Amino acid sequence: MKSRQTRMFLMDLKFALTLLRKNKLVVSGFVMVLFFIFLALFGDFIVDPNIAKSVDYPNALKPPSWEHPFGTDDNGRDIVAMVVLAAKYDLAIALSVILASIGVGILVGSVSGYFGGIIDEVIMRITDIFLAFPGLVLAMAIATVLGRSFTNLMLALIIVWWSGYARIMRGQFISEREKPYVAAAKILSVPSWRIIFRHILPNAIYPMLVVLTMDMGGVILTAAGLSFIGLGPSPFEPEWGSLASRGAVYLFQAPWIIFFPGIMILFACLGFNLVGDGLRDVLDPRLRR
Amino acid sequence: MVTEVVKIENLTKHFPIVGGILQKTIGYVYAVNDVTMSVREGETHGLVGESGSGKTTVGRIIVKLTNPTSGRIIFDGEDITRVKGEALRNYRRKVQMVFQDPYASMNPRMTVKSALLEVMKIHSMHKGSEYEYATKLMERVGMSEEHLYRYPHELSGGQRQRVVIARALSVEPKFIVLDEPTASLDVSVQAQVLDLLKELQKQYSYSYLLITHNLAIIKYISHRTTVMYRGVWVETAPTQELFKNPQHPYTIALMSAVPVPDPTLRREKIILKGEPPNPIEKVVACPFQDRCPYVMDVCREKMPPDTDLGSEHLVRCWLRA
Amino acid sequence: MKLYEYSIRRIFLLIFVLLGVTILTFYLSRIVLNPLGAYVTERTRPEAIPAIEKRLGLDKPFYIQYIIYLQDLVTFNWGWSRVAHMPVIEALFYRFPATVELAIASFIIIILVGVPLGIISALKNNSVVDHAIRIFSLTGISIPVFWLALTLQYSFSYLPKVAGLPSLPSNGRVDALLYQQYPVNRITGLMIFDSLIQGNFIIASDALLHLILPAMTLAFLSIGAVTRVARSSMLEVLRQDYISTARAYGLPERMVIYKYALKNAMIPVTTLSGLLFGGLLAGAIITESIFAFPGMGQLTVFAISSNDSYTIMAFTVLASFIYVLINLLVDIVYAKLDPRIKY
Amino acid sequence: MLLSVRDLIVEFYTYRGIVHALNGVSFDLDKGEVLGLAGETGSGKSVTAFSIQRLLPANAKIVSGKIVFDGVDLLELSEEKMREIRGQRIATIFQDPHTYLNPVFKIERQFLDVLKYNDPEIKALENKKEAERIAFEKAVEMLKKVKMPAPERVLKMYPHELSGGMKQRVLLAMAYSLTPDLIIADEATTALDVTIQAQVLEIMKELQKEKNLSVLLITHDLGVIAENCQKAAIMYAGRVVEIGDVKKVLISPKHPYTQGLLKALPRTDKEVELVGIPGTVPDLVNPPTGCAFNLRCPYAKEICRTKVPPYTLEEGSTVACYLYGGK
Repeated sequence: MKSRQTRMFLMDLKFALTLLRKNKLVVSGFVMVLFFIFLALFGDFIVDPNIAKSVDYPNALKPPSWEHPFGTDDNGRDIVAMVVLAAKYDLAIALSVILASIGVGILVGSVSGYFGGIIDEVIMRITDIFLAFPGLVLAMAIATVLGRSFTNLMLALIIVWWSGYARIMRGQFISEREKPYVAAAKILSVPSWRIIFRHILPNAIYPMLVVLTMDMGGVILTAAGLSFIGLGPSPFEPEWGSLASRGAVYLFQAPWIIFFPGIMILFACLGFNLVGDGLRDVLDPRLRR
Repeated sequence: MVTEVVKIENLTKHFPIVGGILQKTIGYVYAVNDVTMSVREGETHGLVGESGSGKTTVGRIIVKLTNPTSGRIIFDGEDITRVKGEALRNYRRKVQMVFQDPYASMNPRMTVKSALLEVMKIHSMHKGSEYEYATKLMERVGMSEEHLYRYPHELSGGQRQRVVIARALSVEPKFIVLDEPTASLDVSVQAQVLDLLKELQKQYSYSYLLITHNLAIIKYISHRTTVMYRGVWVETAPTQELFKNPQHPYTIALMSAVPVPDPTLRREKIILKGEPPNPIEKVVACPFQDRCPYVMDVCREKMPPDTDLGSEHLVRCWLRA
Repeated sequence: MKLYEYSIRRIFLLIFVLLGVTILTFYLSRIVLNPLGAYVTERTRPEAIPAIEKRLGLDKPFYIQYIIYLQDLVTFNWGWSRVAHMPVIEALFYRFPATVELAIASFIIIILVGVPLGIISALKNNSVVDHAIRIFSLTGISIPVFWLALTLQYSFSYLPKVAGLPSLPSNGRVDALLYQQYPVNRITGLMIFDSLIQGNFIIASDALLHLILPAMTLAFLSIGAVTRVARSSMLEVLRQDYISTARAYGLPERMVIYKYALKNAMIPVTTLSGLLFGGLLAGAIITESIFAFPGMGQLTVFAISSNDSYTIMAFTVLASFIYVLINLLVDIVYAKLDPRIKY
Repeated sequence: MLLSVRDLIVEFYTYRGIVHALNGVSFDLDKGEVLGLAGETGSGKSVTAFSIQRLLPANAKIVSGKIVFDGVDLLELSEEKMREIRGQRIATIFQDPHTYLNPVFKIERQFLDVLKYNDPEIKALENKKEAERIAFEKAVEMLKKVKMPAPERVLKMYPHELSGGMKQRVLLAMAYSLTPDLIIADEATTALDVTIQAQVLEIMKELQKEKNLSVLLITHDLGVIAENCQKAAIMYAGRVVEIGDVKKVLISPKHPYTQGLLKALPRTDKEVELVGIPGTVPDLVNPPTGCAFNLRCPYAKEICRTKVPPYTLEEGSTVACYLYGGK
């Protein structure tokens, strides 16, 4: 069975690759994402992580040069080094927010959508409350209340993010639960939890992959935005948004401080968005026929 | 003495329509109205009707995918209308259903093997020899061991329906509801599947409830037939008798409307006027009144009584009452 | 169900949502935050604290506190804004028109650019033009707001100014000196509208110039979303059977696309645009603060930097109320647009 | 000869590869004749219809062949000329009435637009209001012709407010209002209930007789063909394998596939023993060489596996099979 599944997976992969190969945009997206992940994983080995905590005032606000290709910031830290060191924080935020949110979303949405009735009504009214806030505003309020730190930023984003997924997952479950394969499973006495997680979930989650990929970028952007208005982590956990935020003050003297972290955010997000966009084509069942 | 495997009595199903500001029930879809029928051991009972006749709902009620508003379902002499839990599990080992669209009734992300083994595991059957049993099932429906490793999309339409049948058989049921089992198949494949069903019945004496809109299939495979219109049964008889001697005006019109692939046959067709009535209106008198060429005053006032014409032929029509 | 019944039901449900919203903000502001924060400073004598607590009702049980909180909300007694030096409600309402003006300006750009781009992209599916538009819109949704705002500010305001070229204003709503010279009476608070009806074209045009950069910033971020939805729904509609019908019955291609397909394709676009507008109205926090645009968002950023929790929470409540109301409107419009919709 | 299709080859480009949907389809249709085109899923009957109307999706290509309609090869026409043909000379009635009407426009709008662009009388009118009024009257008249109850009210409705049978009548009325020479009915009654199907077929028959129209009736239901057509063509894997007088084709079928199809068909008019055709329809991405039916044919010979059989005339039917024609 395993080998069969592997073969099936390889066939899928081959199909996906042929599709993706035809689309140069997606390939470039993949490259951007891989580069981002590479920086996040190996950043600490590429540059000395102590740079983040160092202060070198004589070298502060130096424009790009051979020695400092992206210039230096107000503490005299090399921007290249800072940008590289920051990658891991952004990847950590994006991954943990997306995974935690989709986890909650699946749990809430599946129960709500599968069972319906009163449970659904109650859960969805609660979800509606969270959806009633514009995302950034709620995150801002929560982050203010929780106080400035890396974990609090993540927490605030998870609280904002899960409700959207819960609603989508519920919709997916409602449409899937009406399909004959679910009825067939019921008649064969497959227990509810097994129907939810083994039968419906794999089918319901597949279309979500596009949203999840693209939202990786969305989380990075929102986190950066919150950092920028002063709700981000401390300067010693140099997330891209907070790096940029320090640069805003020196916009006219040292525009490079904000320029390069911003570019990094742009490319990481663009990467995820390109991949997600390509994934949409790959997952489109119409193209398979 | 023939034994009745399944008997339904005065089965009624009204789906509520919610609406209004407070989302209260503002009406009902009267899907099934007072249906009584039975399926005997080793017999195929055809349930025929057009869309909206309530035939599929009857099938779904029997396998307990939905609960009836009123009426009783009796299986092997036991009232199972309200069974739950363990009793329901036991019931569902004896009763199975095959759906119209085989592709949609299989989980697209499960191989045939895992689908079959899952069932055995849940019912703790054939411990230790699940795989052998799965192979045997596949052979029983005319497929081979290698197909066990396929995903639904790697099978043809006919093969999928065979797999779905094999899965239904895996719990060794006595009774199977077949809901338009060949409607999504091409003619050449349909014949294979119909013959498979016939063959299986001969060997293992399964009882079938065959739900279909296709009179030709009914004629080919079913022993007795009930005709439904707008949630009401209008005529029931042994199939041969029904085709020889249809009594209800609707049955007659239906039979005449079916196109026959014989260009030499010249028949006068009965073209019914109008369309089936709206299912949100309660059925109080004959449901066929608006389209019936022979409609009388009494048809608009009262439900026609069940008239026994002898040799198990029953009809509900004021003309025959 | 009739449309009006649906609307009433939605408003009915809205009350529950709004109650939920207030519970959440109450929880955040009273329980997690220290509600005394705004009233107690280092110079407050410790023995005076119980009196303040009593005055604020903090000695009562939570549910009573919540009822007081609700009462205060309904009577617009939203507390004192430390950053604005006036009651929060006054500060927010004073600044709301600026936010509205910015929202309208950027919304117009979003629709005028986003929808046509999406349709062109769909009609020229898989061509070079399509790919270019795709990159453009994906870039739009990938770009950090602050970065875009600052880059625009740097390149259209700062650089030209340094080089002695004509430049766009990047600070505030109107030139303060000019405004002193040609004052405008505040009627609606929408500066361009007010100055126009008072015949003050100098201020109107200056205010318009001040809108360009912030509106472009906001627009660029959302054009991508509109373009993508317009593109995909147009593609989806063009695949539908009824388009074949229109063609098979000899309707000209232009009519098939611009009349028959477009109306169907615009339904999801309308929904999205409504939501975007709701988001814009609820405050463009970062953009306003960078361009020193005196709307609600800017006030909020001030409040964050000086820990003014009353202002932040008041803004949160107001923003979500606006957002929810716009959502409701969008749903009703949607139901009106699509005759198939079942409520 | 009104319509003459010759050696039509159509391919679809998909990610799975090239689908050889039509592999040399040929048939003729006379004025006033009703030709039934039958076949199973994937036999290419609908693709044939869409090719004649030149409405194939973007990933399809007509590789070669001729579609001569009233002396003109449709494949050579400009898009604008083709549009006129579609509007005024060839009308199509599609399978699923639920999806073939635009859901967000009232029936009135859709019907009147069709008339305004195609009806020469209405097109000639300068006054827009007047044109609109006359078009409305004409629409009502056509709806009456298809026995639609309360046509004025129906025109003011949205498609979703009508039943399937009613929608199909609206489409019929629209099609016939164009006074075409040829009607292509692509599984026009398949989605309908039998009693409704009988109504619609009856209306189609009446209109056909009244105007002496030519009809290409595409269906998988041999019963519908037997009762409505003079000629029948059986398609398999993108080719017409047998064509001839409907009595000949259905009573004494020549091609093994036609024979198999009839033996597999359960029927209401007599007792039969069904015999299914073994195997399945070939995958048109990798069609078999030679006769496409050779893998399922009980009479398959060596030559069937290598060369595509030519057409031979056998007792009045044209058959593509090596069993006939001497060799």
